[in-house]
Amino acid sequence: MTKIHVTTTVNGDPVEFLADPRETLLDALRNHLDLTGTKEGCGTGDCGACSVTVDGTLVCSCLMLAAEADGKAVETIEGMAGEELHPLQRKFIEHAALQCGFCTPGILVAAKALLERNPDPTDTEIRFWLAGNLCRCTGYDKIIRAVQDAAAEMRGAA
Amino acid sequence: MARDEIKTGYKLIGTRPNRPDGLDKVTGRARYGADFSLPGMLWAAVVRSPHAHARIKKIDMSKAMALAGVKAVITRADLPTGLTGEDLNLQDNTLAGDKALYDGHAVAAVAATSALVAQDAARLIEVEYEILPHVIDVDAAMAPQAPVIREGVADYSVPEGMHPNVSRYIEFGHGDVEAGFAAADIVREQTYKTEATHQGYIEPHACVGQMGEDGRGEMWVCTQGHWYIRRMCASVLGIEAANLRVTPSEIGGGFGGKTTIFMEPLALALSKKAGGRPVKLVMTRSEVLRATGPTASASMDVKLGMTSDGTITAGQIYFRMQGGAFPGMSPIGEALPCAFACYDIPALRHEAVEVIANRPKAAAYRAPGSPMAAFAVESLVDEMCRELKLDPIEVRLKNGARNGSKSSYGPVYNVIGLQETLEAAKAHPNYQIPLGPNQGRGVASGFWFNHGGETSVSLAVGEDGTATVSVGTPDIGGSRASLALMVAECLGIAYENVRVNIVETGALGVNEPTHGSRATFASGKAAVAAARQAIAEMCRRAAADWGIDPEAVEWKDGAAHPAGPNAGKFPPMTIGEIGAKMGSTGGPISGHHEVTAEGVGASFGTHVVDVEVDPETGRTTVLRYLVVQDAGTAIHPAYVEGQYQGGAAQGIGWALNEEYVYGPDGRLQNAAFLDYRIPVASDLPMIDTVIVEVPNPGHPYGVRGVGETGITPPLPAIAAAVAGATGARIRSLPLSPPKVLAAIKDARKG
Amino acid sequence: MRYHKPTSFADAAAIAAATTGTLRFLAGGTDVLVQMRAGMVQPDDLIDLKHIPDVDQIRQTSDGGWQIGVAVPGIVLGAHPGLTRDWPGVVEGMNLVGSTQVQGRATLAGNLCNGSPAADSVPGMIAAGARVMVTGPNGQRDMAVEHIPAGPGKTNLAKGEVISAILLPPRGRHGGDAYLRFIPRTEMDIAVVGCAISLRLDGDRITEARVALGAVAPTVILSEAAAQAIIGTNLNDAALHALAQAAEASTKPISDKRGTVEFRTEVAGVLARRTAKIAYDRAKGQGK
Amino acid sequence: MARVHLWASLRRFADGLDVVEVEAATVGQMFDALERAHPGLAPAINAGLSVAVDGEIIANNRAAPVAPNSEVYLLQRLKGG
Repeated sequence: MTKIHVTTTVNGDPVEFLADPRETLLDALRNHLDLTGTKEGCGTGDCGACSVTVDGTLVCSCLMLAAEADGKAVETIEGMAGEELHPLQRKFIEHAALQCGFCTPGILVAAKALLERNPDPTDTEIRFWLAGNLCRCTGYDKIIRAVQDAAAEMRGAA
Repeated sequence: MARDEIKTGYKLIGTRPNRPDGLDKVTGRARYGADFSLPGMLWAAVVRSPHAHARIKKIDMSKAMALAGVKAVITRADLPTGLTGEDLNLQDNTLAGDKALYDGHAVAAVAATSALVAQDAARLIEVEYEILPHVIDVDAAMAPQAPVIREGVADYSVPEGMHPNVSRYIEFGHGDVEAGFAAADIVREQTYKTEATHQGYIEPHACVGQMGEDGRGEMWVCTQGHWYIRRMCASVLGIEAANLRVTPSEIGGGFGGKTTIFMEPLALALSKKAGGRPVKLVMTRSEVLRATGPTASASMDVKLGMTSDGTITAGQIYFRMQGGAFPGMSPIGEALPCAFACYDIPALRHEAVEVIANRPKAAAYRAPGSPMAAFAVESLVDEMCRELKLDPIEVRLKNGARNGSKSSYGPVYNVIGLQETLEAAKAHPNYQIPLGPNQGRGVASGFWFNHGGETSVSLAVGEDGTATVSVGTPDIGGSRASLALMVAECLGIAYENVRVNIVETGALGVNEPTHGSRATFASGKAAVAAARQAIAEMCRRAAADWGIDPEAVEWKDGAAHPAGPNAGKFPPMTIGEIGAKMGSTGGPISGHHEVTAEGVGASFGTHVVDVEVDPETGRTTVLRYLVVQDAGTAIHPAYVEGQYQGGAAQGIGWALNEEYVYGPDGRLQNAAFLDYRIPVASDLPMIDTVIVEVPNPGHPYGVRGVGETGITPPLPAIAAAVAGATGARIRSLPLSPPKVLAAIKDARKG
Repeated sequence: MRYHKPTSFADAAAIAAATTGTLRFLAGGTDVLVQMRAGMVQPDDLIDLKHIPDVDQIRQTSDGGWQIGVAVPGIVLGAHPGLTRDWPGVVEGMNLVGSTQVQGRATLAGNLCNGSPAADSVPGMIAAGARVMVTGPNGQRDMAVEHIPAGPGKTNLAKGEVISAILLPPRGRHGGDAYLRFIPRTEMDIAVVGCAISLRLDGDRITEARVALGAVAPTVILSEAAAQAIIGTNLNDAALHALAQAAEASTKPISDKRGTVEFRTEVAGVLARRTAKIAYDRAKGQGK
Repeated sequence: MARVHLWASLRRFADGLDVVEVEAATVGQMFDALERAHPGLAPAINAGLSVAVDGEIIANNRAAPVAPNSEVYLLQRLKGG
């Protein structure tokens, strides 16, 4: 089967890889680029564990072909922390907002996208924004609190 | 049995430090089942039956074998024969034999050079089926006309004359039930049903397996218990346990569903057939829902007698449960003793049958059996409270089990906290908030035994006075943090100076999985014992250095001290000083503890929920939710709260929307998160928690397990709240909007 | 599978017309990739429309209507002030499709061409009187949105034809629209029943109305009877009652894993009443 | 003699008795004595049982002590999710 040459930027780094036309961006991140922080929980866009941003837009990487990422800028969980953790990452640890941690990368990527659009969301806004990120461990309570606390800190820092 | 004296005034226990694995988990570095790869690795795919019950007449693999990149194809013919009992059941479930027993049952597997090639090859495997009659519903499966799914499933317990699909039978009780009912002012009897639900962990099952032609193998796998994986894979494949080394990955949720094998032997068998190349096998979500263990579905008759002042005089239950196409998988043995565990009732009769049906082999799910039992019993208690206009908490306080009560299933409760949870719920502001139109409040209590189990822990003191703890219970919800807290408390060192590792099967004695709410209890108990062993050795080293008797040395604040003025005057010798010199004072210092842990403390909780029901659509909104539960001692309160909240959320899902939906063809219709509807963030309110602490005398720090009880009360509590909001009592779960709307209309008709 | 990236609709139509195997167009991909993943469809040719100029654009037409590109995702639609002001019902329907993540990809055109009777964006478009531009091997034509779906998973587009733009009419004065759906959870579900209503007022009186019902028949229903039940009224209780009855009567639902015939029928009436009130209030509020 | 209480559906393997008296100093000896007295109980014992000895649950320990006057209840083997 003919593979497609894809040139893209991931977490600021230029990358190239060959993708089967049927492979998703998620497949490419995990299997071609060794970026396994992005998770597959369903493969059908129902769980959000594979959340990444593409040119700044939050998407499920399982619902996008690798070939479609050509020329785009992709950001994954691996690119979220600089020298220091992003406030969301720190607050998730402090608030015990994760148990098994499998949904955590997707939720952090999604929450970061929310706070970039809306620095002061209500609990309800956070809950609906994150409705596509399933968590089976926490009941979401501590996740919402962690996002609020991170948002407050980021507003203060701004 | 010797009891540890319960201490209070801890330095570290009860604090909320950051979990040691947090950094890896927020940065994407934590490695889960599917995140591991090896050089030369192949990818596997599984061919699954599209039929609920079918004879496998022929499997043609020729087209698949001819596809470029395909390295191995296996069917049941590639597995050893002659297995019996549960080993045979495990093998039958790993790959179907003569018959496919449920929609999704594995029939063949293929390994190839990429995931896509493996999937293409799987589609090229042609299976010829003869479709057989099937049965799905628990009551239908034991009806006279039900098709016999498998012969000979009944074990010793099944009395003669029952349907061949009946596989187990239990009956027990105490007291004179008929006299109890005669003494009651009202006696009520109802039938309740719950549908099968899935644990719904977000991480699909995944493993990498490698096995050479010599039958030696390795596996990397997401599991709650890697020794179970080792034993079961060895049995299914006919190899020796010692020849399989299993390393657990980080685990993306389990809730009981990852305490057994489903597809792991396939990776090993494919690897062996492919010349020893490692094989990665990752389930899709659809495979997880179709072919891994959901919980049982249940049909339950309950009868209770109550006097007008709310005293329960007698109870009787008859439960019917199916746990899939294999015997022994439904939790009847747990559901029955859980059913009345919250009560002290003079006369009780429990009876249950297990039946097999054309559904996937059930696995444990958080407090197995207890949620269904609670739905039946607590719902009827609530119905009778409403009929008699009695407060549901007062009735539970009056009848509830307390210290010294003889439990419904035999033992006497030693020190338990049910009454304390009821008092805390009654006093909580949530119980006083006035309700608006179409709103209702529900209360229910729940129980779980908790479990000890086989446990092996090792602890080593480092040259710098830090400690490494090796445990065999995979960390699902923060147990590394709680174990580190307990060990640090015991050694008198900083939390950050204790590292807890989950180690592979070669590094410790056999450990049971992280199940039964046992990780913090049993691994904790063993870790503390190992730490005390190390402390004793460190005291000996100090004594030798000081030239005094080891008995004259005591350990406190992370250092050896002379035990008193008579012991001599020596400055304290810290763990760091002892560790630095240990090479010249006798060698490495470590502690081990191996035990089948006893002394579990029973767990009780009480929940209060307020809901609002849209009377025009039957949709239920959870307005507020309160979990009160006895933790014994909350080692890391944030993760105790997390267990309470997570359990409640799963119970809410079970109550409102989660269910296995089968078509008339016996195929699962909702094998995706789209239609298997677990709660999403916008479905839930904040979940309030109250941690009651009635320390368990069977644990050095008073720990009870906290993981399971929380899923139990939501089922009846929400049904009670919906009844309060609508006047309609619904006795089957889930409380899906069509069902609620129909019940509201029926209630209006009177 | 061959992956095509044409740069014009004419080229896309030519590729589509020439293929003999299974063909899918790729806009947002949120349905196609799921179907591929489930093995429901294994396309031989996949035509990605996103490299065609202006497919990601929303622009106002000379008559005051709107032309929406086939690759405009829900999140862009929802953030467009003009469109949200004119056709809030269309936008809220689209914005109910899937999660925030799905909104980053899913499109009106894709939601329509997927052919689901439960598609959340379709009732709103039909109520609004939306049309689509269709490019085929023989050139362009335009069709009413309600004529696109042919049944579950099927459209009335001919071989080689592709939707090349969505056209919303000018809102005009004193108009309002709304969409409501019923799902068991608060998010992430497929509609069990959906209802969109667009109406226009003269003072308090409804002069025009279109009522579209989703998930209650093999295709989205445009109910003339339901519209007539409220035209000429000020949406008083009697009108709402008549609307609900007409909506219920126009449904032809099935029982499935998401709902029963009885439930869908009854909730169609409930949603029609609730949707009409919102559309009415929006029409009243417009121009304030 | 320790008094071992059988659950109701075990009684048909023990000549209808609901309590069997056995001479045993440990849980393991108690199981062995039960099986000797009533061989029909062997499948149940081999399937794995937990017991409550004088109110205390012994999930899985053959060495746990049984006193001459102990009240022992047989229980299904307990585990969890």
